Amino acid sequence: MVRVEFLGPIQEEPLELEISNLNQLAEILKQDKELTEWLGNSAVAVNDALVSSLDVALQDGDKISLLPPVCGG
Amino acid sequence: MVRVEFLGPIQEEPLELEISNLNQLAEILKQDKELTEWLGNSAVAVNDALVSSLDVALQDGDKISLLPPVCGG
Amino acid sequence: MLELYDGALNVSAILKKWYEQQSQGNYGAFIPFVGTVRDEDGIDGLSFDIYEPILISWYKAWEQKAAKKGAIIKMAHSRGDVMLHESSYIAAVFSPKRRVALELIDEFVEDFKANAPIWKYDLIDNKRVYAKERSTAIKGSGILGREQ
Amino acid sequence: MLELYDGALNVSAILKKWYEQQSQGNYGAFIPFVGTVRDEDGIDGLSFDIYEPILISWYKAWEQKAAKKGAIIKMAHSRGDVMLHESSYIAAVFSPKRRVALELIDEFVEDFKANAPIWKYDLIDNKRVYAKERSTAIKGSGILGREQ
Repeated sequence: MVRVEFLGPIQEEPLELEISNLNQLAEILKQDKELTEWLGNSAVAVNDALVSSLDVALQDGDKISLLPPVCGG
Repeated sequence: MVRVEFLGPIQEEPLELEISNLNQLAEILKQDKELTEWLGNSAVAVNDALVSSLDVALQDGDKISLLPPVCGG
Repeated sequence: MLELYDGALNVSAILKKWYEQQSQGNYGAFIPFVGTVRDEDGIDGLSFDIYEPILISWYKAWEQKAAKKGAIIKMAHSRGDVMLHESSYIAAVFSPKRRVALELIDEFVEDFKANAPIWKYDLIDNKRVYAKERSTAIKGSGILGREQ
Repeated sequence: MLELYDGALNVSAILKKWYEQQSQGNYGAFIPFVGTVRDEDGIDGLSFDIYEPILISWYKAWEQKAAKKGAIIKMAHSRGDVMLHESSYIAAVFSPKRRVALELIDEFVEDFKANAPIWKYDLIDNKRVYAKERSTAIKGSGILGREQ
């Protein structure tokens, strides 16, 4: 089981999913119309480390975060 | 009569000279061996405005300042 | 040091503290950048969400980058609401020499704006409205949206 | 505003005053640069001479340059002796937007170093030694030394 969290302005509750890689996550999230606008502009972190490709194996207990466009300061 | 002042580290007393242009000033100051090192690296102001050439006519009462290399801060 | 505060920053107190902390550190140049909420577009203020785990790792990477140049950094940021003319952000660099400090503060602030995991909302009529147009996608964003 | 002080600057008090003076000015970015005397080359401190008439005109030209970009500047500098780890110089920019502030503070500090009529001396064994090697000839210098 991995946990998926949506940060900042993304109005979605966390998900608990039985997946083993980020390609599976992409397939699942693309089913959610509310998320369409966010998938193309959000960064992805696995266990709080940003990743730059979907070729990442997931372990039971991993935390995935979606980070939409930022504006600090 | 114009007054010539030497600023910062130049250890010279002010001069009162009967001159009508900066070329005359250059001729006079070149006679002073103590000033040789400063003439080549000092800026010149007439009445507190920096000038960029010697083609400046002087009036009675003008103040000329020599500004050696600076280092504020 | 990274400091997060609820609400507006006490800018003068923070600058005083940082300056005094480094007073014997032999840093010839100290440059803070202070960000203040502007009265524009009819907003009442701004509000911020911060994701701390990634902000902390972003900040630690910057500490190491600064250390390689003999410099140190400091940062303070607000969580939650900050009203007009209050300040929400201070970044600072201390370095032995001025050129390093002038260049680092610019890079540090720009990278902060582009990549620090902080989200900004306009406060309008007691609502929080995501500042979408002023926001920037973090480097490497969009991998979940690509066609497979 | 240009402020000259005898001896070291009270940095925290000056920054607090400037920040509060501009608190309702709707400036989104405030960047001070603080210069502090470093312990190096066995000096006990630094000492400064200032020629005020030309410093003031140099500063006024900078005020106008900043105003064209919607920004304002401030500066404080010490006269006379400033000891190790004390500060002798603060320059600051307030501007609506950060890019203008980041670029102006860099230009302002560099032009100050190159052209402001201030002379620096090392304090060594109770003597004032002109900091010749670190000094820069003002733009347009040398006209009196040229061959006619």
